[in-house]
This record gives sequence, C-alpha cells and structure tokens, in this order.
Amino acid sequence: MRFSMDIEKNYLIVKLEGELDHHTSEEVRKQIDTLYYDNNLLNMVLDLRKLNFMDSSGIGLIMGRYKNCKERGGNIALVSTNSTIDRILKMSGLLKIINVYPSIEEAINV
Amino acid sequence: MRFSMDIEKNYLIVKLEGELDHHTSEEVRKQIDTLYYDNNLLNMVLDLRKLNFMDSSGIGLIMGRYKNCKERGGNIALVSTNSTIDRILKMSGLLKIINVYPSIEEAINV
Amino acid sequence: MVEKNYMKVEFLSKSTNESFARVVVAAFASQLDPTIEELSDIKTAVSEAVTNAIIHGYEYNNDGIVIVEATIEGNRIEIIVEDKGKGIPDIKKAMEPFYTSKPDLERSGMGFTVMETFMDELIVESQLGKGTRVKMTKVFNSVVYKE
Amino acid sequence: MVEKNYMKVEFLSKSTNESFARVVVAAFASQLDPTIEELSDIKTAVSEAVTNAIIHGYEYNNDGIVIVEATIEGNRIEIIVEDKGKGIPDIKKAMEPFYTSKPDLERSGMGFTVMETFMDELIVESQLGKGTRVKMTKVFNSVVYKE
Ligand SMILES: Nc1ncnc2c1ncn2[C@@H]1O[C@H](COP(=O)(O)OP(=O)(O)O)[C@@H](O)[C@H]1O
Ligand SMILES: Nc1ncnc2c1ncn2[C@@H]1O[C@H](COP(=O)(O)OP(=O)(O)O)[C@@H](O)[C@H]1O
Repeated sequence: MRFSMDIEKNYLIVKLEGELDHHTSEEVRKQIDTLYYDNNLLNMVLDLRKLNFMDSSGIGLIMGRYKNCKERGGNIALVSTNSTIDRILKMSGLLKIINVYPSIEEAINV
Repeated sequence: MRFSMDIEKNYLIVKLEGELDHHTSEEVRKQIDTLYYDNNLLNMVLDLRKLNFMDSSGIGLIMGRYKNCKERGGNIALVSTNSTIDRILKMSGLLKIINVYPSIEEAINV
Repeated sequence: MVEKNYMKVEFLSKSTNESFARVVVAAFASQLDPTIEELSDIKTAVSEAVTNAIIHGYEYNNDGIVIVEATIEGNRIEIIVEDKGKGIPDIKKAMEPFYTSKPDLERSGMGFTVMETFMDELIVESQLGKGTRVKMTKVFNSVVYKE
Repeated sequence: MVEKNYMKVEFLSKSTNESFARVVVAAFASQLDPTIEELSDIKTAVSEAVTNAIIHGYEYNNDGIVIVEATIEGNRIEIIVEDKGKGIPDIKKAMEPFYTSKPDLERSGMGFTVMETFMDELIVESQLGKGTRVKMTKVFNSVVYKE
C-alpha cells in the first residue's frame, strides 16, 4: 500500500495505491485525519483508481471519512474507474450517499 | 512455464520461459526428446534467458540432453544472461562441459 | 487441469498476515485458471474472514493461530477459515448487513455480506470461548471440468 | 519491520504444488523486504526440499502430505520442510554432491548441495519408514534489524 496526499484550496486529495485492507487502512486513516484536521480542511477526494484490492475495511475507511466531512459541513467524493472496486462500493450502499467520478478534476469541479 | 522450439539445420533450438522445476521439466523433456529424435537432429541450444526460476531439476534436464547429444556425436550449448540462473549453473559444474553464450546466433556460429 | 488438491495454512493473528493469506489462497486457486474476477472474489472473501479472525476472534492479540484450508475438486473450491478465539454470541445477528460489534474501529459490518455475495455458499459455525469456523465454496464457471 | 512471525502450510504431494510452496514461502519472507537474490535463494532451497519430499519421500504418491513451516525472527528466517514418507537410509551419502538414488529420472543429485549453498544452515533428520525433516535457516544481511 502506498498513498500520497495533496491539499488544493479546502480539499484534501488522497491517492491510494495497492491493497487497501484492515492492515493498511489503519495507517492511511491516521495520516488522512491528521492532515485534514491540522489544516482545517473541508472537503475530501479519495482517488481509488490505482487500488488493485479493497475489502470491507476500505468501506469502513470511506464511511468514517464521510462522517468527518459531514460533521464539518464538507463533502467527500470518490474517483474510481475500476470495476472490481466499483462492485464492492455498490454492495456497501455507499454510492447512495457519495458520488463517484472518473477523474479528480471532475470530482472537484462540482 | 512456456517454451517454444525451432529447428535450424541440424540444431534444435529450445526457448524456455518462466519457471523450470521438477513439475515443468518433465513435460519439457518429453517434447524436446520427441522433436530431437523424430527429426534426426544432432545439436541443441537451450535458451534460458527468459527463465525467472530454475532449481536442480533444470540441471538434471540439461545433463540429460547433454548425454543424448553426445551419444549421437552432437553438441549442446546454453544461452543465458541471467545471474540467478548462472549461479546454479556454475554450482552444478555444468559449465566445465557445456558452453554458455549471450545469444542464440553466437551459440550456433561456433 | 487440477482434479483434486488440498492445502492448509496456519499463521499468527497479525494484521500483516491478511495479505499473506490472500496471496496463499490466490496462488492455490490459480491452478484452476479462474478469471481475474473470480480470483478477486475469493481474495476478498478470504480477506474478510481472516480479518474477522484477527480483530474479532482474537481481538488484536497477535499470538492466536488462524487456519485457512482450501480444497479444489473439479471446478469447485472450498475454503475454511478458522480461529480458536472468543466466538460469536449470535451468528444470525452477526451476519446481518451493517451489524458490527466494533463501530468505534470503523468496521463497516459488511464482512459477512461480502463473503455471501462473492462466494456461492457460506456456512458459519461458532462456539463462545472456543472459536469460529467459516466455510465458503465457489464454483468457477470459467473452468470447464471433464470427469 | 516484522519482529516475529510464523506460518505453517500443508499440501498434497503433487508436483503442481512445488510452485505453490515457493509462492507461499516467498510471500511470507517478503515481509522482511529481502533483496531479489535473497528471495531467489530461499525459493530455490524450498523448491529442492519440497521436490525431494514429493519424489523421494512419497515416491510420486499424490496422497502424501508435505509440511512447510517458516519462522521469522528479526532478520533471520527458519524454514522446515517435512514429509512422512520413506525416509533416507544414509543421510551422509544422500548429502554428497551428485549422489542420487534416481538417476533414471534425471535427478542431478544436486538438491542438498543447492540447499546448503543458498541457505546459511542446513540440518537433515530422517527415520526410515517415518519421514524426513529438513531445517534450513538464512540471515538476510540486507535487513537491518533493531532490537
Ligand atoms: N471470527 C470471529 N470471531 C468473533 N466474532 C466474529 C468473528 N467474525 C465476525 N464476528 C462478529 O460478527 C460481526 C459482523 O462481522 P462482519 O460482517 O464481518 O462485520 P465487521 O467485521 O465489519 O464487524 C463482527 O462485528 C463480530 O462481532
Ligand atoms: N525427503 C526425502 N525422502 C527420502 N529420500 C530423500 C529425501 N530427500 C532426499 N532423499 C535422498 O537423497 C538423495 C539426494 O537428494 P538430492 O541431493 O536432493 O538429489 P536428487 O533429488 O537430485 O536425487 C535422493 O536421491 C534421495 O535418495
């Protein structure tokens, strides 16, 4: 699991790469939350395009970040073009509350 | 394990790809011997450049083909540029009796 | 074509071993030449069951042993994930979508739902204080099996 | 950095499982972040020991069980390959380079020599009619281990 984070205006943009499971999501979560709160950000984009594995721990991670953003009146969006990841997103019901875009630009310019 | 075979003059040229272990060497051996004897060939070149794994079963395979070629008054040569494969070849003592070349052309034009 | 094959792997209940378990099962199942999607289904289901053993069964205690067995017969794979941990008090409730006993840890409660959806059959057995055994089977439709 | 980890895998004595055993051990050992060469050494040694269990221990009988255990401690990995097969009558002779009891099968007699060369330590125990246990250890010099 590798990931990188960028700040753009009041957006935290997180690019995830590799395998997102229970083990890797714990570290990712800590680092996301630190950057998000320390910089007083509002919105978040999680870019899942380079993930080649995600289980329900990833769903938990997304749900948790969704709640944090909502609490501050912000929004969260996902970027995904991967059918395996899309299947588990759909199953989780997350797509009813969170939008998915094909690119970061589109996720931000809404 | 994948492999392909070509006949050039009285040479059988075998290109091996993937992992050469006990399991895969049995199939390879059968097919090499069939083509070698059915076509009344003399010499053999084993191209090991695309192997990413070889254990002592590969040594056994090479020794066996060496004996077959010698029996008919022919010769066998190896093509290898891979340091992992070279280590096990060296350890086996095979390099004292079989030459290794960096390309098939050089193995044939000796 | 593999007709029958069997393997069993045991490992410590450390979260680093979640990915190890996926690799092992995928390497074993790939003898059947499944599609990428079928392989991904199996990896996900195994990941859920092994994660549950580690975080729920052994509650993050690294000394527990997780056991994963896999049997291939024809075009069918059976996978058993077992722990000797605390067990599940109410299996029916545990299997409900979104139910989790650890919401504070950001568990989604979707583990069993994922296993059920991605596999063809799921049987959960558990005894309080003794442990949990999850048995899952999947038929690879991509694999044509000749008797 | 993995401090201590353990796994044990059992599988049928089928030659398709030789590559499976290599993948399992490599996936486990890669937690230590070894160099490509160190990983290749381990895969080769495991391949030799597992192949021996299949062809010598169980003499091509597919119903035998091969057991591979691996323990990581610091920057050291210990690997045990075990079979419950026919055993080795003379271990000293068996370990001589080029000695093989199956020259007709194009065995090179180099298996034990490869294990000795690629690993740091090799201990072979065997009992006729009971089976064979090969214990190998390797220190990953590439891995800096902090106590
Ligand atoms: N191996 C196990 N040992 C003990 N309890 C378990 C085990 N697996 C699942 N459970 C219980 O079942 C609940 C639901 O599991 P699951 O659907 O995987 O969701 P989650 O893991 O997100 O909580 C868990 O919260 C836990 O209480
Ligand atoms: N697990 C085993 N069970 C029984 N005999 C064995 C086992 N491993 C090795 N041997 C014996 O030791 C000999 C030497 O083994 P090895 O050096 O690996 O060479 P090879 O496998 O090429 O014969 C074998 O030919 C066999 O007689």
